[in-house]
Amino acid sequence: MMSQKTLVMGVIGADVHAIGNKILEYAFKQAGFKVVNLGVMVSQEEYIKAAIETAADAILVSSLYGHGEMDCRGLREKCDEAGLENIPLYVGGNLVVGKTPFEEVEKKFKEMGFQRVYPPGTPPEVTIADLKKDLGVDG
Amino acid sequence: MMSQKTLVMGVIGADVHAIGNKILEYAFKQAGFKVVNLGVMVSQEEYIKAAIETAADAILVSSLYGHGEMDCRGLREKCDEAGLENIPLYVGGNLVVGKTPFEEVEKKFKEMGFQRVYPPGTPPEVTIADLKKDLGVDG
Amino acid sequence: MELKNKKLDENIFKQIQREVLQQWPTGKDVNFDDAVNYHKSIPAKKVFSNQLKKAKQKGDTLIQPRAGVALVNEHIQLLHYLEQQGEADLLPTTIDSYTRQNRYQEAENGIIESKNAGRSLLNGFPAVNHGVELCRKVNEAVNTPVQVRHGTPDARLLAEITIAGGFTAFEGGGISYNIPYAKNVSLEKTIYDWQYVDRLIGIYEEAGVSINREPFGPLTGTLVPPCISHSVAIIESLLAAEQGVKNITVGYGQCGNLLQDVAAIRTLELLTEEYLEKYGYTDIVVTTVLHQWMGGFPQDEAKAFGVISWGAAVAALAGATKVIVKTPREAMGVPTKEANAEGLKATKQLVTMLADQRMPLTHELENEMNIIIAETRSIVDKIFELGEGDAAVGAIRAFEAGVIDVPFAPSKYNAGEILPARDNYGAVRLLDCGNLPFSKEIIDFHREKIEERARYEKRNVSFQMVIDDIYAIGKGRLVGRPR
Amino acid sequence: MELKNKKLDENIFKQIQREVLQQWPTGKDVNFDDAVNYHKSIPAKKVFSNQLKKAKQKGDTLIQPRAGVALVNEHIQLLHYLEQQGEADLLPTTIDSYTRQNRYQEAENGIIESKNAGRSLLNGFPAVNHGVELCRKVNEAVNTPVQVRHGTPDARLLAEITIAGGFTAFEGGGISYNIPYAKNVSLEKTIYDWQYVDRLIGIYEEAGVSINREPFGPLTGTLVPPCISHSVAIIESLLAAEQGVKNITVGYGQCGNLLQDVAAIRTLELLTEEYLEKYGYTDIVVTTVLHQWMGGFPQDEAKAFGVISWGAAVAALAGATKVIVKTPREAMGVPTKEANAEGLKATKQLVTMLADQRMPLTHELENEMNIIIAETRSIVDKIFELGEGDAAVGAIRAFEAGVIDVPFAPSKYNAGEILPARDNYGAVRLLDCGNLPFSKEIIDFHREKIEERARYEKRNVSFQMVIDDIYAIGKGRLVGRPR
Ligand code: B12
Ligand code: B12
Repeated sequence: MMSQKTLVMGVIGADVHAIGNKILEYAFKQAGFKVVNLGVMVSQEEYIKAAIETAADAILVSSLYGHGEMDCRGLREKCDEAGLENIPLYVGGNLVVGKTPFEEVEKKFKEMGFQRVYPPGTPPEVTIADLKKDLGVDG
Repeated sequence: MMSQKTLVMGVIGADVHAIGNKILEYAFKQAGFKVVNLGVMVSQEEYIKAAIETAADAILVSSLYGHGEMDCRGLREKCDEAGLENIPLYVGGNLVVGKTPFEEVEKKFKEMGFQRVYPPGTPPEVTIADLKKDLGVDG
Repeated sequence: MELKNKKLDENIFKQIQREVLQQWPTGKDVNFDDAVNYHKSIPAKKVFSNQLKKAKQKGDTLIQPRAGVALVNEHIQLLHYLEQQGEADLLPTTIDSYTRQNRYQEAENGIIESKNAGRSLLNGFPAVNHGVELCRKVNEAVNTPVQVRHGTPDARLLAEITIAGGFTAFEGGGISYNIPYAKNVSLEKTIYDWQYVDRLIGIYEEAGVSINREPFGPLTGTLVPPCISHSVAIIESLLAAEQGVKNITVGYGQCGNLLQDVAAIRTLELLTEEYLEKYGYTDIVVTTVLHQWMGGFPQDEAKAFGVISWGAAVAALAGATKVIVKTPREAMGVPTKEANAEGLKATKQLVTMLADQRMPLTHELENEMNIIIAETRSIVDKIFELGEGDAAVGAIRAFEAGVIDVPFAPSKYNAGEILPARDNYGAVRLLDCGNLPFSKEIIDFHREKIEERARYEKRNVSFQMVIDDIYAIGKGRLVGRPR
Repeated sequence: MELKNKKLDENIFKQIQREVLQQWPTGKDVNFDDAVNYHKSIPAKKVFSNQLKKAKQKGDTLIQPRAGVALVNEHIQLLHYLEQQGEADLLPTTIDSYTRQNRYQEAENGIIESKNAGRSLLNGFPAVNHGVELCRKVNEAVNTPVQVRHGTPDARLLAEITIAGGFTAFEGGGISYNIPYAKNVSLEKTIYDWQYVDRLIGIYEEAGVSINREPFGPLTGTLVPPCISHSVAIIESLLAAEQGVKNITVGYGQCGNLLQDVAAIRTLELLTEEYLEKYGYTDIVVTTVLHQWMGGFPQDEAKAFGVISWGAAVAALAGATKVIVKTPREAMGVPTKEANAEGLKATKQLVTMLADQRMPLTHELENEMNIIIAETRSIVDKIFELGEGDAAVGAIRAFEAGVIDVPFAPSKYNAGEILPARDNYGAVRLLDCGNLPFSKEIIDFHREKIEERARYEKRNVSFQMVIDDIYAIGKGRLVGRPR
């Protein structure tokens, strides 16, 4: 039996896209994770508070609506200040306004301190595999 | 009343696209021209023979199927040899295989001795206006 | 305040108006009399209500994109392009998400950052920040009626500024711009705030200026059964009509099954007119809009063209008054103007090509219509029952009770107990009817439809079906068959 | 020679074969026994007959492009791309126009010029010039069945070489590859030459190798009423069956009116099976193909996507076994492989998305089917009458008499007396029935349909309607309304 890892997840900013969030929650639970789903319209502070309270192993940020770039700025730094220096940050969805080559988007978000950045349409299986690897869970 | 001008027209080579040909014939007749329509699959010799026999004022060549470049080569020279040095040659349709910028196509066919070259989708009105201008018919 | 579906009292309206116009500095430039004069100078062909009424009479299907960028000149260029290259019959101005949340300061930052970056960092046009004059500049730059499209729970300031700014149509509603677009805002609050918007438009109507109002039909855009969106559309139409709105477009998001979609558009018009009539609003012009597929799109642009074209075909065959058009870039991000125009042109080709064809009223179509009618009547009548005859009160109690319930909605004021899934032919049915006030007959109908599919797919009825259906169109199917 | 619909005598066949194989040097490489062995080694999933039979059983609609370029490696690249990026279920090899006219020397020049120019100067793949081995190379390079598509009045050598070259399907017929594709070639000659092709395939069948045969459905692709193309399809099926062909796909070019198109595909299958049965051919597998709109296309690519998608939707709703796909570049010229794949992907999206929906058999659909059935039976039965029971003789006499007549055909062996035009709903009707052997009832039906349109358009019935209809789709309409 694997030790259960805890994920904090939610959709950042003023973003209300709820469908992917519900599906991801379902998929992560099926894959054996403990999931703290903050739903949509989550502020940076809410992620951090939940991560501390639940001693989470990773924070998964979704942004679909195009303001991801502005909404995600500073999250890494705030985590570090709150003592979450080692917590991995994942981000996925439609991260910027418009269709930008994914390499640029990835670079931008990695510079902002996200470990993993996912393009639109990434199936849950991919993230689950990455999570298991990164968090040392054997699949 | 305008003096009636005679046009020889047809679709060159092994090309059987008949619809545009039938419509052009109808449109040219409506516009007051005398039309000698050779139909589809017309050889260079047939155009020349018909133009001489009917003392035509212009030859209108259609090519739709993509082999126009090969089929039209030498027509100008053959006309000149047959004593039709002054007869204007018009060509239109889908003149080459594939989608080539029309300027290139036009250049190529003008070099081959065609006075006027028309892109796909040219409505009959345009050609009729040009014909009237070129043949000195007042519209 | 005690919420009732009653025309807002003039004094209360005035009092709220003073507060609203102070929410952001641009509010002070709103002047009603000047706005009325301004509207009266707008040529008829640029007035939304007009064009829709004409299209309805002639049986035309008009096409309209979604579009909005941060800066005024870029936005004008965008609209020009959609009008000229895209052959749009109606234009939009889509508002950015910060404005929708009344976060005008963040919108202001977005404007500044966009100016610096040389590209729009906002996902729409921040009309409040730009103010009345610049809105008029936008409207004057084009030859086509322009609608404000957004998703704003509290749209009072936005309405004041954009209508004074010359826009002739305004999307939204107290339910349809809350439940899919908010998390923590109560329905009391949004219905009340939208009574204000509707009353504002009613006052314009009384001054001789007709502004088109469109409840947002597709809701969450994802497997919403027609009876749910129809019920919301009817209630919002009644609420709007009470405040004096006279020109209403009710909407529906394409589900994908031809018969169900045609039945939905036809019953939507029928039922809305019926209920308006029944409750005494007899002089309302009702038109319909079909939204091309509102759920997740295929990433591939050619495939997206297929989805777009199918929506266009259905709009024409159903006889919708207008169709809201998606773009081949839908799955990727806010489209370029070129991509937007492409979606429009594919749609234009089909609505004009199929203009002379309508889906014949067959036995199957009638059955489908009868189901939708029966379902919708159960819900709407129950709302009135719960509200003791008041649509506003009833709506709030109905959402509490799950008597009306929107699938996958983010709002905590939505019960979220129903589960939709496709039947074996792709029509959206209910795998779980939750607390919808359906007769046993209707509940059995849904169960049987889903079980028919389960038998065909040789699996049990389960949530996995729903997930498969959500991903299906992105993967080229309508029904999410097991792999 | 006296033409009869009778199985070709073995000796005569052999004698012709010797001549045919000498028409071009590559003919000498054809070896029947070797070819049979070769075919037997082809995996089932690469065999056309197989895949069609399976699709028919499962109710799938397969998608197939048109494509061919001058040089072998480029052609292989093209097919690879269409298979992998375009998700084609079936592949084509479209033959160039010189080969179609048996002008192998000009085709040879085209190959050389193409090599020099670094781009294809031929509008298709010159399979005869390339010969058996290179054809096999093409077939071996892909994982999907490949059909020879052409338009060749005398396709005997082409058939010998391509079938020995491993292609598993062959398009065409003595009528359908003459009347729209030739000017001066008699029907006696082409029917006779196609009896040879069909017999060749019959001989392969007898050796256990099933080659699919597909009469060319759309004819001139322009306002061809279903009864005309159905009659040709049925006669060619009978001619093919007599020579031993067992796997036949009958085709129809989309006209644009949903009901008429669905009715056409359904009756095509029905009637073909009925007549084959009636004349004693009881073991033939009949499948159907819908050709997406075959007339003039819009120049704009997004609009072309609309037209393509509508064809895809109709194929699915009608339940055609396969659909031949156009490309967004149709109006411009032979498409790039990318454009070709785009047409395929839009089509794939729709045929899979609509896989679970069929147009219900309604009263209106039944009426439309009954009209097509009555019209087609009048023509086909009259053909048998004129031929004193012989379909081949009857066909020739029928064309002479205008009893069957293809609109806008270039052939002088076609009467060219009928004039098609659209009715007020876009269905193709007859403005002039020429000499078609129709009952007064049917003739009146057509007249009334056209007059209904004329009244609506407030103009007289005239040839201008036909011209307007020909241009219509290119201009975004189906019915060519007066400007
Ligand atoms: C449905 C939908 C809506 C619904 C949402 C209903 C609701 N409350 O959920 C409605 C209609 C309300 C809506 C509104 C808006 N939308 Co919207 N919407 C969509 C649409 C069509 C589908 C989204 C969806 O549900 N997909 C299905 C789910 C299963 O997939 P998903 O959301 O992509 O999530 C998956 C993956 O992305 C991934 N993933 C997501 N997050 C993360 C995070 C991590 C860490 C990982 C590993 C993976 C991951 O896994 C998920 C599950 O598989 C998309 C376009 C599309 N994708 O086709 C646009 C889209 C997201 N919307 C967009 C926009 C702009 C808006 C609006 C601003 C304006 C508008 N167009 O009306 C408003 C915004 C409102 C707001 N404040 O947020 C844009 C975003 C543009 C951009 N980024 O450039 C899109 C891309 C459409 C477009 N091309 O313009 N929308
Ligand atoms: C219908 C059609 C057919 C029918 C023709 C029936 C018949 N016998 O007439 C059939 C199915 C038989 C057919 C066959 C083929 N076709 Co074809 N066909 C078409 C199609 C779809 C429409 C043509 C048409 O009737 N248009 C309507 C008329 C009114 O317009 P038009 O022909 O363009 O003519 C107008 C103008 O061009 C202009 N014009 C024409 N000539 C001239 C001359 C002058 C002087 C002037 C001023 C103007 C002018 O005025 C005309 C009237 O408005 C076109 C694509 C398209 N345009 O959408 C392809 C197209 C022409 N065909 C094409 C090809 C390749 C073929 C085939 C080789 C292979 C195939 N795809 O099956 C064979 C060739 C057979 C042969 N030997 O010729 C290609 C040509 C490619 C290229 N040039 O790069 C096209 C463009 C399709 C494509 N994109 O691949 N075809």
